[in-house]
Amino acid sequence: MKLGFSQAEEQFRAECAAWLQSQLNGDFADIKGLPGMNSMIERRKDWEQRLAENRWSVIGWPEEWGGRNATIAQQVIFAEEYARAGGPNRANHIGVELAGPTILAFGTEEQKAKFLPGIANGTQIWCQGYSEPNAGSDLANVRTKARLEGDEWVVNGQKVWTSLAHYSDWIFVVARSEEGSKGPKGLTFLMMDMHQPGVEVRPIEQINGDAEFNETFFEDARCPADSLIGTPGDGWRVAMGLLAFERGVSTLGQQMGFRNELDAIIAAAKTNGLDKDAVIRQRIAKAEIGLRLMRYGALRMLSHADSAQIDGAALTYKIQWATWRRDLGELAMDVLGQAGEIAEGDAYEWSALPNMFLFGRSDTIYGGTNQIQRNIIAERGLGLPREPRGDK
Amino acid sequence: MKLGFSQAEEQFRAECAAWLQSQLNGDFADIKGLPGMNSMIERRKDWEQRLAENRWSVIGWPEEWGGRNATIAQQVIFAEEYARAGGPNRANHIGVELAGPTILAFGTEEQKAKFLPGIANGTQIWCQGYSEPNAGSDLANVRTKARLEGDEWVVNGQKVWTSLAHYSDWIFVVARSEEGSKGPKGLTFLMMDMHQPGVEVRPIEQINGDAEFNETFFEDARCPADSLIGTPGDGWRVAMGLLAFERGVSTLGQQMGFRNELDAIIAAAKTNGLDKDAVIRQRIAKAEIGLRLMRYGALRMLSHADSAQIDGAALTYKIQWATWRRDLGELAMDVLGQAGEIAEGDAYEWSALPNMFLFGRSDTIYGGTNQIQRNIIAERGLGLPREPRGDK
Amino acid sequence: MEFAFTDEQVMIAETVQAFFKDNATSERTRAAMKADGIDRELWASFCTELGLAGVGLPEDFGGAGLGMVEFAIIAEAAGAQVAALPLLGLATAAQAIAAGGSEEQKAEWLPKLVSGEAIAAAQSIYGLSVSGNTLTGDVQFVPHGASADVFVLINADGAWIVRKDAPGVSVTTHTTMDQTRPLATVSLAGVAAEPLADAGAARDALHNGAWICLSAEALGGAQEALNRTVAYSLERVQFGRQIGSYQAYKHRLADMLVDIEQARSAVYWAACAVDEGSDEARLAVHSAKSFCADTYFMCAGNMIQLHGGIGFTWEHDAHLFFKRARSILSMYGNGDWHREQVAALIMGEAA
Amino acid sequence: MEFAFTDEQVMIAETVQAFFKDNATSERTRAAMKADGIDRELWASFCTELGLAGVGLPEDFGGAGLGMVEFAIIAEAAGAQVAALPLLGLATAAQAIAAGGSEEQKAEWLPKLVSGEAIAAAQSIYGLSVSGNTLTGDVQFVPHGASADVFVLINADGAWIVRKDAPGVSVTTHTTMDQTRPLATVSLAGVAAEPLADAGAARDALHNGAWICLSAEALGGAQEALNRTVAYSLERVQFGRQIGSYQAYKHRLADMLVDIEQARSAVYWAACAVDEGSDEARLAVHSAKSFCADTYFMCAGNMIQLHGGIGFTWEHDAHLFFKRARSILSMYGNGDWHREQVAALIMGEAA
Repeated sequence: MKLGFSQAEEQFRAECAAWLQSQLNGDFADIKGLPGMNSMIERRKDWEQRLAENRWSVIGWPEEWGGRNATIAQQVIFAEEYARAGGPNRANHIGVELAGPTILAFGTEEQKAKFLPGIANGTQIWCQGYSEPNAGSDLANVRTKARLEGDEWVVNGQKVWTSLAHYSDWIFVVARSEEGSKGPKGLTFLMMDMHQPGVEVRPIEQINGDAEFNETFFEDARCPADSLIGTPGDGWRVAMGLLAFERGVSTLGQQMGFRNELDAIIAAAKTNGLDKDAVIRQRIAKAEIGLRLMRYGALRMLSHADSAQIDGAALTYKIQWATWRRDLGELAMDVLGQAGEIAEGDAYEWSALPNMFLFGRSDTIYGGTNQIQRNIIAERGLGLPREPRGDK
Repeated sequence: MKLGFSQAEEQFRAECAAWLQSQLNGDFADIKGLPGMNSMIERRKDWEQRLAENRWSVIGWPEEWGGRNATIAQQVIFAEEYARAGGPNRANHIGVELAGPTILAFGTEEQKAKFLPGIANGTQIWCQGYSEPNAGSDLANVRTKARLEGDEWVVNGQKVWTSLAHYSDWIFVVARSEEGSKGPKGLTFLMMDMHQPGVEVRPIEQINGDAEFNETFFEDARCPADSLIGTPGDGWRVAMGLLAFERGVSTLGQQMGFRNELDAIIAAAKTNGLDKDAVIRQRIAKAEIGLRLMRYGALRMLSHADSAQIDGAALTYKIQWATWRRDLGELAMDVLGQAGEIAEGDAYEWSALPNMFLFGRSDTIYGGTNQIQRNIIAERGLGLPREPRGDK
Repeated sequence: MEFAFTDEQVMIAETVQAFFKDNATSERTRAAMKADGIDRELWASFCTELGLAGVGLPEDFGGAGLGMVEFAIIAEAAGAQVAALPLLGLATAAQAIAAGGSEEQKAEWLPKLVSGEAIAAAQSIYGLSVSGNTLTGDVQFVPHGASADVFVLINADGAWIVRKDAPGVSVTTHTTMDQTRPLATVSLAGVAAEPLADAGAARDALHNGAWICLSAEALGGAQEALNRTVAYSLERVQFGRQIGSYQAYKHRLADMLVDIEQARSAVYWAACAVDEGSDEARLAVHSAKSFCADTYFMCAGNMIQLHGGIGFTWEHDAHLFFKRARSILSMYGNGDWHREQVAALIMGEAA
Repeated sequence: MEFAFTDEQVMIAETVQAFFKDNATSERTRAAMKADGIDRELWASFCTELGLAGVGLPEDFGGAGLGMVEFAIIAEAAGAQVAALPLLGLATAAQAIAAGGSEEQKAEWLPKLVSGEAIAAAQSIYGLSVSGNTLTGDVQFVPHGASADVFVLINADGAWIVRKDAPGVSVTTHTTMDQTRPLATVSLAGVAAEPLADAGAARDALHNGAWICLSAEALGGAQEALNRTVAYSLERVQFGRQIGSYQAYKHRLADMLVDIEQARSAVYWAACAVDEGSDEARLAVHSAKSFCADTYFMCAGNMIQLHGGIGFTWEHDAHLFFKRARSILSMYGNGDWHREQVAALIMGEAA
């Protein structure tokens, strides 16, 4: 057991850092440190292309598909250095982290050839269509329908919380293909072109005034019959496999963002004198401790990533960071005081800390609410009885 | 709406105070401020007698049974003044607050004549037999059996958490009198003499080293056929009616004890300098606020006591004070530091604050755990669906 | 022992609850949020038709008499709908003028404030440069400051009335997180302010009014956040069950009620204590402000959480509650500060 | 990236977990609680048969080498059974002697401590009267102080060895809430103490040892409190259902695991950081002590609560966990103090 990385890994880190810094202080200085998911999308696509040209866009993938076969440690290191260098949010993170790995694992050779290059080089941006208005926590309660008409699937229904849909080229959709089926049975996993008349995207404005999420409506939207992954009716297995790809390698990069947020709070406290307030100091210390434990929890989890064993650190990680960040938002506002409630300009647009406070309320909801997380921890981690469904 | 009491009520307060102080600074000075439920029981019985002689033992009861027909406000005032004067814990509080009111409400004239005088004057101490090893939160899951043999009930089974049983003369027992019945049906409410061979009491030692609770075993214990309240099989209704007698008039007296505990913590902080610690000051302030809100919550609840409406203040009061006091115990220990972990003498016996810390852990359990309280609040107070039983 | 509403108080409560429920609709509030955070039509009906703007103010000057208990009943009902109204100005500035103003000052301002003809705002100005009655500097975070016609400003040495149209006054409005009560900066360039006759009385009235008003708003908002979440929990089905049937969900709602009931005790304890001139008044107002603000924030946060995804959309009203709750936390002293006052009251001097 | 146990560490963990589970039974611990809080037979087997008392101590003096990670593995396993052992003395006094003692001091004490022949205890003596190497005054709250043969005492200026049988030393034992580790007062009347050669190294080793040992005990205790409560929740039926099927109950257990996993990261971060001489070591030990102590207390409190009535009886073991947890909270600096150290490390000087 040891804290750090091996010498070879540190060498890899130096290589990542050097390249990223040269780019983000050079050709891509304009998008260095860019916040949010919405702005400068064309430049961020250019950036994906530049990453791909240098085999940095999908380093965990096999070399034949543009990757480097990178180890988990290397992926962690790249994520850290990417964050440290001020890399902008990856425009195609759903393609890179979810769609691509799913196609790699379950797709046909034709599908790989068709989709993977565009994912790797950012020319094809992806979004995901899981949640529906009546399938929030209950993901399997899908009502969007797909029927095969000749050599095409015809899709009707509505997805919600489709982040990035407004600039995506492709969407993967879990749809009910067997009339009358319920829950996880009878679903099919389809890959659909967003650029067609049957697909309409409407942004959902959030409490911070921004709109990162969308509703996506399908009205006789179509895709070729071979656009499915797996077999018809088998979509749930594919979708669940896909969720499993979120192995947390991006976690340590994400934590660097948290680090910046906490540092900004400390700086604000030093400016307004609250750094001398014993109660605030306790809360800052708790936040610092929580952040450090997040790092070492992630390292424990990733050090075990190849083990089949259910890992407590992995099971608890989501609720841990989401709760930590929600609390950090409250601390930020308490430190800023009323100044934090005033926007910088005339628009309802927020600087980093108040925005984090507002947006942070969603951290404990999306990707499985804290309540769902606790069910999962209790049932899978502790072997407690499952919560009964009401419709069984 | 007003904070205080009427002039007439204040006059009654003065009368209570004068009498109580004269006694507790006079003949009964030896038991003034006596903590716990176990010590000096004979003197505390004498004290009950003195209270009764002056019609102060059961002031809410009708005059014919030794009471004063006191209003709720007067009962509150008496409880406050009793606590303020340092009155010892009432040896017969179960008789006075639970058994007596039940007999008054549901008993026959013979039963009233037989039992009420002894309750009022403390010559007959009562305890209650509700809980059983498998009926903790699930009070209706009674297994103790009663069968009618000739002109006697014969009782077999085990009760637990029977506080005061070790010096009680009488116990009321909820027993299953209908073979094969389940849950709240088929139970009978019996009043039994503790002084008989079929009744055995074993003290339960608690985590503070003291033993206020007992297990009570019934092995062919007997009582006359007419020792029941209500009718056979109707015991659950009687028992639930009995619980409803806990109207909280003793609440404000209990709060005076809490006040003393908080004052002792403040005094300890002033002694060891933690009164200058900003974090401790926040916690003391929170405790103070909580205590004040408990007082005004109780006054709201009691001001409404005649209303049929479900009162939020009444529903939430138990969890409020129990949680407050558990937190107070933690604050006490944090203020005392390691000194609080050292007993005064050689025995495992604790001074007031550490004892409160230890014993306070039971406050959130007995009389309905915090979990049960939250069910009740959600179901009765908010109209949420009931928690399903597993055996229905 | 009558720590319960009188029949008259029950009647006032029913009237104002119905009034705000019917009129302070989400649609109207959102329209006000796009403007200056005041639903002027609502304010006009409140002042003139309902005639309740004068509650807690002397009848001689157009007020309705009564006291802070009745004011709290109104603020609770307004807060329950997150109504976009300058009620806080009545609680602070008007109370300060009524308590510390000369007869002339009262006669000039109170009738206008009660009728809704003028809007008032108040703030403390510790740190500002004060020379005699000439004030210079920026007064920050003035609630509804951009809409106010008159300001009451206090510091440890005095209390003043400043008209918005006085020479040297300029006001900058700010886009504020809680758009139902935007904050403004009032800049004073050597403004000749009008001193209130009894600065101490004005200061106490302003503080008590602010803290009771915010506490009562918080109570109303917290209760309504609970009510709406309970209603949603009975409607929304996940995994084939009403989400309100999940015990963890139920318990969280129960915890909200536990704190709300305490907040209710706190608000009316504080209001009664001030009305009765009780020794406990200072303890009560600090207790109420800190406890109620925390309760509201907890309940509004739970409202979002327990609504799931829809709860953090702009379209749903949960964020109105949440942002109002957040603003109350900081306004006129945050929780730590109020609790420190409580500690000082019961333990002696500040740490 | 190898922040996971090596195969050797896994083996040590399995060995000590089995050892304490089999031997540190409730019955034996309760017998020790009636005596001086040490199960001497257990201590003897641990030191001699298992041979693990030397973990983290130099091989030259009878130690087993290895480091604080391995020590933490042992303390975690001992803490899981609330074993009545003077392990903390090894973590503090023996570590201090190893780090700051002269060769002679090490040669004299370490072999005896490793073999179990002698028991050690340590405490800081800020506020005591120190004149050269002559110590006078009462050393309070010495863990297992009444059973110790040797004390290591430190303050800002020095570090000393004091033998129990030295002239002027007298020890008063106290009935202590946690009877598995009674506190004693060691009274020094002009005692000629033996200075450790490198006081700074001794002080750091003592503190790091104390904080890591207590953190690891807390981790083990918290995990075991969770395990036993989970087991009970599957056995106990109320209202016709396993109580572990109630969602509120499940969620509370889940919350325990969330904190325990963080505590686990904290313990091994701190132990690694000390072993590796990392820059993060001070931050890590303060983080670990405060976080793990809080986690244990929360879990042990929940253990009582979730067992219902039986949980607060003397007969049930829950109170052993609860009292150990409570004692760890205060021992060698409470949570507020450790967090203040963290704040000072990241923000600069103390408030």
